Formats: sequence, structure tokens, C-alpha cells
Amino acid sequence: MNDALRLNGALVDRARAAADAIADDIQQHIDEHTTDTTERATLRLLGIAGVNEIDVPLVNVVVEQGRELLSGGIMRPFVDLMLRAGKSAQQAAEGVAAGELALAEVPGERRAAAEARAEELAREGVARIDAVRRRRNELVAQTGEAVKPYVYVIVATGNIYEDAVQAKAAARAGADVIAVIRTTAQSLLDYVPYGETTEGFGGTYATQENFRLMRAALDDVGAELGRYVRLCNYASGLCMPEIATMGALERLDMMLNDSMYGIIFRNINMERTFVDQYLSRLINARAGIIINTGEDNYLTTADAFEKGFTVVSSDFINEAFALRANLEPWQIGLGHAFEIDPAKPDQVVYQIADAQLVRELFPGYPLKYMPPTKYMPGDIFHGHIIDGMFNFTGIFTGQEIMLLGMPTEALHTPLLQDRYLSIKNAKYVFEACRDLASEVTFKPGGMIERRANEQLQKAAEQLEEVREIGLFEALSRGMFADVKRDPKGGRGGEGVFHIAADYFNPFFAALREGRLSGAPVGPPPGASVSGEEGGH
Amino acid sequence: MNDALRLNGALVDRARAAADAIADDIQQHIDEHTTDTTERATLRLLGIAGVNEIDVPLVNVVVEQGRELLSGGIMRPFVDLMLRAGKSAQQAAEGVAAGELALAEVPGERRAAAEARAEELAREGVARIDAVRRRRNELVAQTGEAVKPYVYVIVATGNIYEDAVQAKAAARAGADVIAVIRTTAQSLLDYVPYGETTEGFGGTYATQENFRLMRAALDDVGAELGRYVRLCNYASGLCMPEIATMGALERLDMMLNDSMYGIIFRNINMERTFVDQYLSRLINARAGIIINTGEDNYLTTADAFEKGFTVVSSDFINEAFALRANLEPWQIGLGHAFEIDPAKPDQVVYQIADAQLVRELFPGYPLKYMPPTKYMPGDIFHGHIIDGMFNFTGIFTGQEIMLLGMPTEALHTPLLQDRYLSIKNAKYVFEACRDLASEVTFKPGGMIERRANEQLQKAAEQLEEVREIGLFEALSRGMFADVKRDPKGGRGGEGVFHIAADYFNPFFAALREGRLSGAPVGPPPGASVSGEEGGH
Amino acid sequence: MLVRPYGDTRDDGVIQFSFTLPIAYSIKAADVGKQFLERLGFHTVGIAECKAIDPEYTFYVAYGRTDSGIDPDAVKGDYLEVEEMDYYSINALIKEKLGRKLSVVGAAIESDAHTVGIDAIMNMKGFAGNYGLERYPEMDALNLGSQIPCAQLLKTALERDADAILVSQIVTQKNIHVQHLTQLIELLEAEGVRERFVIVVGGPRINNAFAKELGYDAGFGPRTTPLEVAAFLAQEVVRRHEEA
Amino acid sequence: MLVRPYGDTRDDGVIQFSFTLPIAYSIKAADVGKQFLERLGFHTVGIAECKAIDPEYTFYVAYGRTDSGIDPDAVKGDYLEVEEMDYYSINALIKEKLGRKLSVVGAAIESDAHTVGIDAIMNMKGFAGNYGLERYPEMDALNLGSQIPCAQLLKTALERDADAILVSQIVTQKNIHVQHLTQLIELLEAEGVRERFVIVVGGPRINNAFAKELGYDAGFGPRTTPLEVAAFLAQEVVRRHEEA
Ligand code: B12
Ligand code: B12
Ligand SMILES: Cc1ncc(COP(=O)(O)O)c(C=O)c1O
Ligand SMILES: Cc1ncc(COP(=O)(O)O)c(C=O)c1O
Repeated sequence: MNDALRLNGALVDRARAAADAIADDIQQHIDEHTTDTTERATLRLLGIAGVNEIDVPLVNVVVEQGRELLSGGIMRPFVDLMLRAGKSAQQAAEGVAAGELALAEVPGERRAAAEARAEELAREGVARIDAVRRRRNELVAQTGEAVKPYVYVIVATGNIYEDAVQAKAAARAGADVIAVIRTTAQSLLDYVPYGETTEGFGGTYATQENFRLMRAALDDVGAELGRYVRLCNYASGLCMPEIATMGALERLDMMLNDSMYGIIFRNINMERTFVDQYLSRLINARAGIIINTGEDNYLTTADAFEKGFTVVSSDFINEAFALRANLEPWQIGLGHAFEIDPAKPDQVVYQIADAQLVRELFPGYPLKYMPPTKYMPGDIFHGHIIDGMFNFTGIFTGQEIMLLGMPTEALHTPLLQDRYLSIKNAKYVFEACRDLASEVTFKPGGMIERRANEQLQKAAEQLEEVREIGLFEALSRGMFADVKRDPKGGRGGEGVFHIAADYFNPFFAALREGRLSGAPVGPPPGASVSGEEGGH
Repeated sequence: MNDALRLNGALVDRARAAADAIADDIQQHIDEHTTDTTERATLRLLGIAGVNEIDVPLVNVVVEQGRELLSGGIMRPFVDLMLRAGKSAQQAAEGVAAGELALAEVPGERRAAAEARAEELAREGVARIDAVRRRRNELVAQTGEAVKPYVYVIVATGNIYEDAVQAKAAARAGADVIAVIRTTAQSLLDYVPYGETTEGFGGTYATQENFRLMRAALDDVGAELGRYVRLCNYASGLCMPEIATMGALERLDMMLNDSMYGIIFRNINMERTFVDQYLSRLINARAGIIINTGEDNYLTTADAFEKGFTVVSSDFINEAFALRANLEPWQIGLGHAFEIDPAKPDQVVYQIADAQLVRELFPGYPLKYMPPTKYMPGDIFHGHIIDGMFNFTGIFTGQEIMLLGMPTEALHTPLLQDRYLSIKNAKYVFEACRDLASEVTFKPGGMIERRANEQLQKAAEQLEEVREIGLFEALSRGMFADVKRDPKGGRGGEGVFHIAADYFNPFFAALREGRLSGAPVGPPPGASVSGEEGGH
Repeated sequence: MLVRPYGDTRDDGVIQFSFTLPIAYSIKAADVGKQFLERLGFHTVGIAECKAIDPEYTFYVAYGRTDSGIDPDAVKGDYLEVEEMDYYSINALIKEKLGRKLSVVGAAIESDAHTVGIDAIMNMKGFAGNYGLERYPEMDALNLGSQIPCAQLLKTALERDADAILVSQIVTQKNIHVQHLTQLIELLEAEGVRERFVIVVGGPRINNAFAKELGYDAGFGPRTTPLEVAAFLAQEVVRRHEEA
Repeated sequence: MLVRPYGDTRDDGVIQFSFTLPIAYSIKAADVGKQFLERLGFHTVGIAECKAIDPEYTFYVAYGRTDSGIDPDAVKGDYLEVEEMDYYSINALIKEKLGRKLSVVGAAIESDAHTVGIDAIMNMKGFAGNYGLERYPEMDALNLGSQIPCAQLLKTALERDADAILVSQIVTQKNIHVQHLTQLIELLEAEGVRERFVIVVGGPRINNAFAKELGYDAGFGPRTTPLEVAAFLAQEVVRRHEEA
């Protein structure tokens, strides 16, 4: 049923043109600024890890020490230090942390050497990312590729070992993507915690070690099942590009990575967020990671029926930023959601209209369709049914990444059995209705087509208004999610730096050079598994 | 989406012609026979009720006593006895039971008087039925009419008082039809138990007093809700016409009443069943009762995917018998079911094809769509989802009577909360998807249309084969439900009598004379309720 | 070792409940539900749903935790142990060791009209891709069908000099199956022929321990395959034959 | 009078369960589940589903019965009793009895970023067709929004000389809400200003009894309407004003 709606093509063009102009405008701001986390990410790309004796990550220590130098970028003084001390990046960072080494302005005569070495190191850093990406391609080819829609579930116990147990169980039950939800408020930490963790609130800390542990668990279970199981986390919050780096190195496959979520839902400074999202996305692009944007969240604070069009306009904006950060369409998992009040007559009919619209506006994009959350009841039996209709709408409109709803959504992060039940729900509905969409056509001029075109029109008009007033102003007026944000307010504003004329960061170029392209390709799931049956 | 499938009209005509011929053939057999329960029903129509001191119903006592006379019909000798003794029908029956009065062959000279009086009494009996039907019409007009599809649920505690509690709760939750399931094996009793009952196995005895108690409960709750709540039971088994009589007198609104169910699923003698179904349906027709046929059961013993077409051919046969028994189309609730194995890919797509086919073959008939039962799992959460897809298929294909599935189908007869959850499931799905069908059209030549035409073709061919070999032979070959029955075997064969040339039963004519017509009409639910809100 | 329910952390003891209390909904209703579960010994009770489903009934969905556990190793039961065999080896065993066909009679007894289960075990076409007993060349299997009175079943078994009797019981409401199953055993004992047959019962609410309690030789539960039954019958009848 | 769960017959005591045991599925698994529930005090246990959802975890759906009951009249709790009032009479009450605007400050505190609940109570547009506190002409309501540290909330409340503080807590995982809520009360007490404010907490897992235990003046649970909160605030602030 692709291209089944007769959409007004002129509106699509208007919307996209406006989004382009909006992104171009912000891109200027981006190009003129850096942030502390951007610089820390740069150091991580050099391979620096670890924390000092009071658990502050070395990259924070170094950037803090070099705070005065940031407008020129951390790379030049840091590589200069490495050269001066004859140390590796890690050793140099440890030296700084130990108070033995100190960053300093790089005098003219040492600049060329430092920059040359930095460029080399940047290429090496990017090569490490490429190697990880190649490894993913190999593994997918070897292990087998899931059938779409991907079944995406979360784990969120707070304990990475419990998470691993549950992630494996979920994969065995049919999950294709495991997202490890972060602990409440990690997004507001201005550093990335270190090491394995076993305590969290409503989620598990995103740390590089936790990434590694979960990656290993999923590789194991993927081999058992003959189906590569994807890992997802959040390049979001105050440390977007750093987490993107960690993800690129630990072979995450997906990242929640939105250009505006932090602003709207975490009250993070907007000048900062736009800058941060850029490097994080360049890294994700390079790493072959699929990003997921967060428009679904809008419909938890604003009404999904009235404000559904804001999801569409924001998808155009996120697309424009993503393309500017070198992401390929197959990597751009724009978000949308099933959040119309179930009490509304014809709720599913309207959800179909909205979902089909997004599907047709972004062909070839792995859209991420989010389940009902706001109106999920305490009655888990009934919630399971609403999730069933979400699953139906997803398969009927050709969504590719289905984040599954849990019957206990209104209660707690999922129990082991909740996930099992949800996956069974989705797998049944997907298989039982797989070919329905290709069996029917939408009535021309019917309520579905009309709703879709109305939404498109409102989105185009909103985008044109945003182009007029600028995105900062639009955010301050609460045009998305009914949430208003002060352009100068929010957390992390102190970490934004106007760059100097001689700002130097070779990663921006290196990440774009000699880019690998295309999605991993693998045989159907299970095809390459040896004799005995894995799982149950 | 009515008439959405391009069905092969020639096949429809062939199927209907064959079914007509099949029914005509059997109608001959019917016209040449009577049965003990037919005669007992006749007595009940005269107003006889009650049991003797060992709980044998008076009508059984009388018919037993008059066994030798049955080929001439019980009416003449019984009315003659009334005249002779100067007693009312009830008194005369009591007299027989007490051994004080005895039936006898009616000599020529008393025949005319007896017959004349019998004809009068038959008209009075039918007038009682008409009065009940008029009362239904009034009540529906006063109270309010449900919105289709009707939500139909069962109660089955064994205790009529618990049943009433649960029926009211179900009505308040949204049920439009309450069926009181009968206790296991009542269908094999060759009499109808008497009085209120509080013990049963997997169901509650169908007795006239139980009918009355439940009717009163539903009238109460209907008034509270401003929506007439329908009552259903089973004119099925060894006492089909007697139960139809009881239902006609106690204002039941629906009856499971199939021309072949007893043969196939209860191993009741087929010569008997065809005769019994005839009078039972004449009564239902007169009473304005909607009948439900039992084709759903075929798919519990035969495979629904392979043998789905037998439902269609049997629907044609049931239709032909129903029309011959004076039922109007709005009264003919042909049965079909959602029983394809949920593990089958595209299960729902095939179910849509099958359900849409039946919908289009019998326009204007209040089809009864039965939920999944055979493949319902012990996992009640998952069962609830399968029921959700059944509800979806029902609303999508325009079914009018939806018997709701219960999450605990594989376990036990419904708990109070099971029914509540099921109704919530159905109401949600119906409202959320109400207009989807009118928004889409089926792809010409697609798998849905192909499946529907294939099923139709197989049904037409099967019906032509049945016409060839006769329905008795077809049943003996197991052509329906994969169950084979011996034409001479099965229970109750001893109660079948070839009628004599002077067989006399004025009810057959009286039931057809001056027939009321048309379905009750009422305002939308709740329209006529006074100020305060009923229910919760 | 004791195990406890696992919600999302080992030993958290989480259990989900749903139930209906015959009380009118009121502001206290949630606490009535909570305290009720606490009385039953659960803690950290959370009432997820508390809703009037009728003026006099309130429906609950709840979660709670228990500190109790169970040692799975301490659970000893009467589990049917049948050596796994395939179709060919079963036929071969009968042919070789019994030297004649193994005769089986089966039925859904008394008021029970559910035949799909017994059909799945006995009829040609079988179940889940598994042939039914009728297909076994070394068996002589007769399925009497539904609602067969105990006396008729016994009569047929005696007439055919059956080795085994298979009984199906699906309806269990008010324990009617216990009544029927007991009736059959009592009849066999009264007639002094209990020992002549291997007697097996099956159905979705049957298990081996329960069947043994009622005096049967074996019980089969949901999703039984004909193969399992055939293997048991062959092994058991041969064993008895050899012992005799 | 004791009431017991109602399945389909008064006093049948039927409860539905689901849970997961950390054991590998085996032929005994159903009995492990059954005996586990029996240990917890249930009888007539039926295991409806018993399924390996992982090599080391088995999922159960079950039904069982209890003979225990609860006397609803014996359940005494700390239920918030607020006289029902409408929008106009609330405003009138404040105007008349307080003689000035009632000042309220609200926030989702500490790490909690869920604002939809507090917004529903405080913002103009309100909830379920019910105006939020901002709309009340006789109230001066300020909603600080999400993730507000306790200290900041207190500072604002003092600055505005607020009559009432409204706190929202949605995330309850590992009882983090208890931690946050306790922190606020301790801060108020440490500063010696606890008595200056009517302090109210709300959220889907909050109830009045729980709020009182933690030292709050009132607690509001799921589906609270702004009207209920406004009525409580007006009555309570006026009461204190008159007492003082
Ligand atoms: C099909 C069906 C019917 C059909 C039966 C047709 C037929 N010829 O069998 C019809 C429509 C006639 C019917 C009627 C009734 N049914 Co019915 N029916 C069912 C249904 C939907 C499916 C049963 C089935 O076929 N399962 C598939 C087979 C393959 O599984 P199985 O029976 O478990 O068999 C397997 C094992 O148990 C085992 N097994 C079974 N028997 C034997 C025997 C031996 C020797 C061995 C070794 C193994 C074995 O092996 C089999 C293969 O693995 C169930 C609900 C459900 N989903 O289970 C209700 C159900 C069984 N029915 C029920 C009831 C109450 C009735 C009625 C009494 C309702 C009424 N009052 O009218 C009637 C009357 C029946 C009567 N007198 O017995 C209840 C029983 C409740 C209870 N626990 O007591 C159920 C659970 C529905 C419900 N939720 O209320 N029913
Ligand atoms: C919307 C939502 C979000 C949005 C919040 C947007 C926003 N600005 O509020 C976003 C997407 C940002 C979000 C994020 C997270 N969420 Co969230 N979220 C939800 C969701 C879907 C709906 C909540 C909601 O808006 N309900 C509607 C409102 C109207 O209802 P309410 O809050 O109950 O409020 C009413 C009453 O409780 C009361 N009330 C509430 N507050 C107050 C205060 C006062 C003073 C009074 C009088 C009354 C009152 O009145 C209100 C109106 O009746 C719920 C699931 C659910 N369906 O409940 C999960 C849920 C609350 N979230 C959850 C989690 C874990 C998170 C995260 C921590 C996940 C993560 N690790 O990233 C994050 C981080 C959030 C954080 N730091 O706090 C869990 C909490 C589990 C638990 N019990 O601890 C839930 C239950 C989902 C789940 N099943 O896991 N979430
Ligand atoms: C883009 C994005 N980032 C992050 C999150 C999660 O929140 P947190 O910032 O607390 O990790 C979400 C949640 O939905 C999201 O959509
Ligand atoms: C036509 C018909 N009669 C009767 C029944 C019920 O069975 P019993 O004969 O036991 O009442 C059914 C059950 O589905 C049926 O379809």
C-alpha cells in the first residue's frame, strides 16, 4: 500500500523547503560554536577512557583544565601536550589528571606539528569506528538479518547483569533490537559515568563498560538464534557526542539522537543542544548507526489528535539536520507515535492516517513507531489490547521499527514476562495481518486521505512560520510539545563556546572523508545457524 | 464495504438452487413425520406446564400415555379428553398424570367438535405468542435499541441467580445479548426440566422458570440502561420445539436453533432432528425470535482453513430450512466463526475473506460471528489479543451479532471479570475501527477476493454433490464437521412417527396465519432514560 | 535451593494478580484490595486497577511480592516415564514381544461430548503431524466417540478383549470429571476386571499424578501426542504380558 | 462481614495469578508452580499456562482459590475528606474568608521530569474538562515545571510567601520518590518552615495515607481533578487562617 494516499505534492515540497531553510539557519550557529562535551567527545575519539580517583572521567578533567583554550578546540593543545610529553593520548590524559601535565596555548612554531599529528590521530580514530562498522557488517552477514518490522523492546532494571539476562530472553522471544533505557536524570549529568553499574532508577547508566557487556550478551544470543540482535542506547542529554563516540566504539546499532529532545524535554540549553547533536550525528553517520528521533514525546504533553501535525513538521526538521550531519536515509529513524486517546471514536482510523502519512513522506527511512503510553490503563489486560491495535496499525502502514508497548506501561518498567507477552502480541499481529495492507486501497477523498492531507498542510504551514520566526523563537513559543523554552535558559549553557577563527578539530573533516556507505546485509534469520535449534 | 468483493454470481445462484433442492427433499420427510417432542410442544402451546410427583413434565406424561395415538397427532385425542372431562388443558393433563383421565382414539362422531375446539385453542395459543411479541416491540420502542454489532456474551454458572447477577453486570458493561448456556448434556434429556435451578455443569438448566427469572433481570437492567437487553437460549437437542415454545412464551429474543447441529454434535437421530427443527422454527418465526445456527462448531472438529467452505454450504442449507419455516431474513442469524489457526501466516487476512464472503452472501441477515475457541491458549493475555483480532475482523466485515471470546476460553466458563474484560476489548475495537471498512476497498483479484470465490465455489460444488446423494447420505459420509452419522442411528429415533393420513395438528396452520412481521424498532440506547445515569 | 518469582530482579518475588471483590466501589476500595493481599502474605502491594464493574463488584489488577519460595528439587511427583520411541520401533516392539495386535478401545465418557482430544490421539489423521493409533499396523484401535456411558465402554472392551481403555474427560466444571472417572473405576472393580486393562485417561486438566490417585494407570495432559500414548501403551502392555 | 474474591459464585475465592520462576522448564514445572501457590495458601490451583520463556525462566498463568477474606468495614484509612465545591464557590470562599489571593507553588521535584500530572492540576487548560489552578481568579499559582531541586522550590515558595506547595512524583522505581519526598520535608523542617505551608503531593502511586506518613498534609492519586485539589487547598488554607 505504499504511496496509497494521494498526498498533495506541493505541500511536501513546501514543507521540505522550509525545513531546509530552518536547518541552514541553525547550521550557521552550529558552525560558529563548540561545547565542552563536543571537545570531550573529540578526546574520546582519540581513545581516552577512564576516570580519576574521584570518578571524574579523564576527558572531563582534561577539558576542564583546558577550559580557557576551548574556543580554539581541545585537539591542538592536547596533541601538543602528547608530543611534548612523548605520551599516548591515554597517558597524557592520565598525566593531566595526576597533575603532572598541563595543557597550554600552543605557540605558533609547534602548531603545524601538533595539527599534523592530530590529523593522523583523527584518521586513526575514525578508522577504529570503521573497523567496528565493518565488524557489524560481517556479523550481520554471518549471523542473519531480522525480518522487518524490527521488534524493539527496552530493558531497564538498573542492573546491567539483570538487563543482559532479560535482553537475551527478549531476543529469544523474538526481539530484534534491545534498548537499554538510562537511569532517570542521566541526561542531566554533564559527564558520562564509568564502568559497569548495578543500580539505577527506572533505567541503567549508559557507560562504555555497560555497552560492552550488553553487546557481548547480544552477540552471544544472536549467534544462538542466527539473527543479529541490535543494541540501542541514548546519544541524548548533556553528553550527546560522547555517548555517540562510545556507541560507535562498542558497536551499538541504534541511538536515540534527536536535534531538539534535550531542549524540550530536559530543558537543556538550546544553543548547546544544536551544537552537540551535530557531532553526535556525524559520528553516528560514520558508525553506520541508525538514529531514532523523539517526536513521539510531543504527544505525551500535547494532544495527539490536535497536535499530531507537529510530529510531521518536526520530522522534516530532524531529517534536514540529519542529512546535514552526513546520515544516509537508511540511518534516519524518524519518530512518530500512536497516542490518540483510545476513547476517541475511530481512533485507529486516525492513527492509520497519521502513520501512513509519515510512512509515505519518508520512503526508505526506517521510521520508528512508538506505542501508546499516555493513555495506557492500569488494567493490563486492556492495555494489551490497545497495544495489539498499535501493532496492527504498524504492520498495516508498513512501519519498520516497532517499539513494543508493554501491558504494564502505566505501572513500572517492564518485567521479564511483560516483554515476553508484548513480543508474542506483536509477532502474532504482524504475521496474522502481514499482507492485509497490500490487499486494500484507501478510498480517495475518504477520512483517512483527508486527515493525512490536513496534517501535511498544517505541518507545512507551521514550518513556514518557523522559517519566518526562526527555530529558537519557535521553541520559545512552545510550538512543539506545548513546551516553552527560553533560548538563553536551560542547563549546560555554560558549556557553549563561540569558536575562534583558528578553531581546530580534524575530526569533523575526518568523519566525512572516505565514508563507508550502505546498510549491513544479511541472510534471513536462522539461515546460517548450524544444525541444532537455538532458543526454544 | 458492503458488496466489496466481486463474487461470482453464477456460483451464488448454483449454491442457492442446490440448497433449495436439498431442503425440499428433506421437507417431504418432515411433512410425513411427527415426533414425541413435537407433540409435547403442541401441548405446551396449549398452556400446559408442571411436572408430576416424580418430576416428569406433564406433557411427557400425556404424550407417553398417548404414544399409540401419535401418528394421528396428540391434539385431537387430548382436546377430546378436555371436552369429555370438561377441563382446561392444564387440568386435563393433571388428570392424566393423576391416572384419573385417559387419552383414547377419538371416535368419528366426536372428531369435528374436538377439531373445532382444537383450532380455537391453537389460535389462542398463537395469540399468546403474539402478545409476547407485541410486548417485546413495545419494550424495545420504550427502552431503546442497541447499536450494532450486538455484543453477545454467555453466562454459565449453573445457578440461575448467579447467572442473573452476572448477566446484569455484563449488560452494564455493554452486553446487548445474554445467552444462558445449558448444563452439559441437557440436550440429551428427552424432557425439559422444571422450575428454578441452582446446580449445573458448565451451564444452567433451560427451564421455563429460569427463562422467566432471567427475563425479569434483563428487563430491569435494560430499563436502568435505556437499552433493551436480549435473552438467548437453546432450542436445540432432543426437545427443540418444546424449548422454542417456552422461549416464545417467556419472551426470549434469540435461540440457538440449527437444522443439523443435534445430528452432528449430539448424535441425535437425523430423521428426528429435521422434523423437530421445523416446528421449533415455525414457533421462533411467529415469536419474532432471531435464530442462530451452529456452523461455528464445524470448525472445532474440522480444520477451519481447509473446511471453511462447509460453513458456507451449511449456511445455505440452514437458510433454506429457515425460509421454509416462515422465518424472515432479519430473524435468520446464520453462524460462522474465526477458527483458523492463529499460527497460520495471514490468519486474519483469511478470516476477513471468509467473514466478508458470508456477509455478502446473506445481506440483511443478522449473522452471528463466533470467536476463536479451539486454538485459544492457556495464556489468557495472549488469548485476549486473539480475541481482539476477532473483534477487529467482525467490525471490519460488518458482522451484526458478535459472540465475544473470553480470555479464559481454554480454561473455564467465564468469570465475572472475564466478561467485563471481553466487553471492554470489543467495545474499544469496535469504536476505534468503526469506519475503517468504509475507508478501504479490496484489491480486485487479490488474495482476499480469490479466497472468497474459492470458498464459494467449493460450497456450491459440495451443495450440488449433496443434492445428488441426499442430505442423509451426506451426513453419513461426514461431509460436515468431519463427523459421520448413521441415518438410522443416534438418540431419539424411537420418538419419530410416520404420520397417518388423518394426522391433525392445527398449530402448523395457526402459526402461519395472520403473521406479524418485521423486527422491533427502538430509539438509540439511552435516549428514553430519565434524568439520572444508570450503571456506572 | 529456594526460588522465588522473578519480576525484573532475582528474588524480587513479584506476582501479578487479578480478582473481583463483591463490594461497591468507594474511596477505600483500593485499600481493601491492598490489605486483602497483605493478609494473604504479600508485601509491596500495588493496586494497578481498582474499578467498579458493577454497582456491587469491584475489579482489581494488582502486583505484590512474596518472600516465600519453593525448592524445585523438593517437588516430587508421579511423572509418567515413558521411553521415547518412534512409530516403527513401537510397531516392532508389539509385533516382537506381544506377537499379536494390541487392542485399544477409547471414548469420551458419560456426558462429555468433546471428542477432538481423543480423536487427536486415536484417529488416523492424528495431531500435530503425528499419526493417530488407528494408523499403527500393530494396533487395533476403536474410538467410540462422545458421551459413551461407562457400561457401554466396558462392554465393548470386554467384547474386543481389549488390552487398554482410553478415556477422555474435558469438562471439569464442578469436578464432574472426577465423578465420571471414579464411576468407571468402580464399575471395573465391581465387575472384577480392573486388572485386565491398562486404563489411561487424558484431557487438558489431567496429569499423571491425578490419574494415579483416581486409580488409573496413566494420565496425559494438554498437547499430548499420539506417539507418547502409543509408546506408553506398547511398553506397558508388553511389560504386563512378560510379567504374566 | 468478610468478603472473598468472586469468580462466578459467591465466596468461591478465585484469584488469577501470573508470575515467572527462575527455573528451567521441565515436566515438573507445572507442579512446581502449583505447589508454590499452595504454599502461599491457595487451593484448587489450576495452572493455565506453564511455558519456557527462556532456557532458565518459566512463565505461569494460574488460578487458585483462597478461603481468606477481608472485612471492608474494618479497613480504616486516612482518606482525604474534602467537601465538594465548584469553581465559583471555591473562589468565593477564598475571597470572603481569606481576603486575599491564595498563593500556590508547584513542581515536579529532583530528578523527576514528568510534568503532565502537575500541569494537569495547575495549568490553565486543566484536565478532563476541569480548569487548572492558574485559571482561578482567587489563586496565584506558579508551576515551576520539571526537575526542580527541593531547595529551589522552597526558595521560590518563601519568596512568594506561598500558602501551599504542590509536589508531583511520578517515578517510583526503587522507591526514589520516597527519597525525594522525605528530602523536601527534612529541608522544610531544618529551615523551621514546615508549618508555614500546606504541603500536598500527587502522582499515580500516591494516596493520602502514604502522603501523611511522609509528613505531607494531603496526597492525591491517579485521575485527580484540579477541582478536588482547589477545594482542598481553599478549605485547608482558610481553616488554618481562621485558627491562627
Ligand atoms: C471444541 C469445543 C466444543 C465442541 C466439541 C466438539 C467435539 N466433537 O469435540 C462443542 C461445540 C460441541 C462444545 C460443546 C460444549 N463445551 Co466445549 N469446548 C470446545 C473447545 C473450544 C475446544 C476443545 C478442543 O477441541 N481442544 C483441542 C483438543 C485437541 O485438545 P484437548 O481436548 O485438550 O486434547 C488434547 C489433550 O488434552 C489430550 N487428551 C484429550 N483427551 C485425551 C484422552 C486420552 C486417552 C489421552 C491419552 C489424551 C487425551 O490429548 C489431546 C491432544 O493433545 C474448548 C475450549 C478450549 N479452547 O479448550 C471448550 C470447552 C472444553 N467446552 C466447555 C464447555 C463448558 C462446553 C459445554 C458443556 C457448554 C454447554 N454448556 O453447552 C458444551 C457441551 C459439551 C459436552 N456435553 O461435553 C468448557 C469446559 C469448561 C470446563 N473446564 O469444564 C471449555 C473449556 C470452554 C469454556 N471456556 O467454557 N465444546
Ligand atoms: C509522558 C511520560 C514521559 C514523558 C514525560 C513528559 C513530561 N513533560 O511530563 C517523557 C517521555 C519525557 C518520559 C520520560 C521518562 N519516563 Co515516563 N512516562 C510517561 C507516561 C507515558 C505518561 C505519564 C503521564 O503523563 N500521565 C498522564 C498524567 C495526567 O497522569 P499522572 O501523571 O498520573 O497525573 C495525575 C495524577 O497522578 C495526579 N497528580 C500528578 N502529580 C500531581 C501533583 C499534585 C500536587 C497533585 C495534587 C496531583 C498530581 O493528578 C494528575 C491528573 O489526574 C508514563 C506511563 C503512564 N502511562 O503513566 C511513563 C512513566 C511514568 N515513565 C517512566 C519512566 C521510568 C521514565 C524515564 C525515567 C525513563 C528513562 N529512564 O528514561 C524517563 C525519564 C523521566 C524523568 N527523569 O523523570 C515510568 C515510571 C516507572 C515508575 N513507576 O517508576 C512510567 C510509568 C513508564 C514505565 N512503564 O516505565 N516519560
Ligand atoms: C531522543 C530521546 N532521548 C532521550 C530519551 C530518554 O530520556 P533521557 O534523556 O532521560 O535518557 C528519549 C525518550 O523518549 C528520547 O526520545
Ligand atoms: C445450534 C446449537 N445448539 C446447541 C448448542 C449447545 O450445546 P448443547 O446441545 O449442549 O446445549 C450449540 C453450541 O454451540 C449450538 O451451536
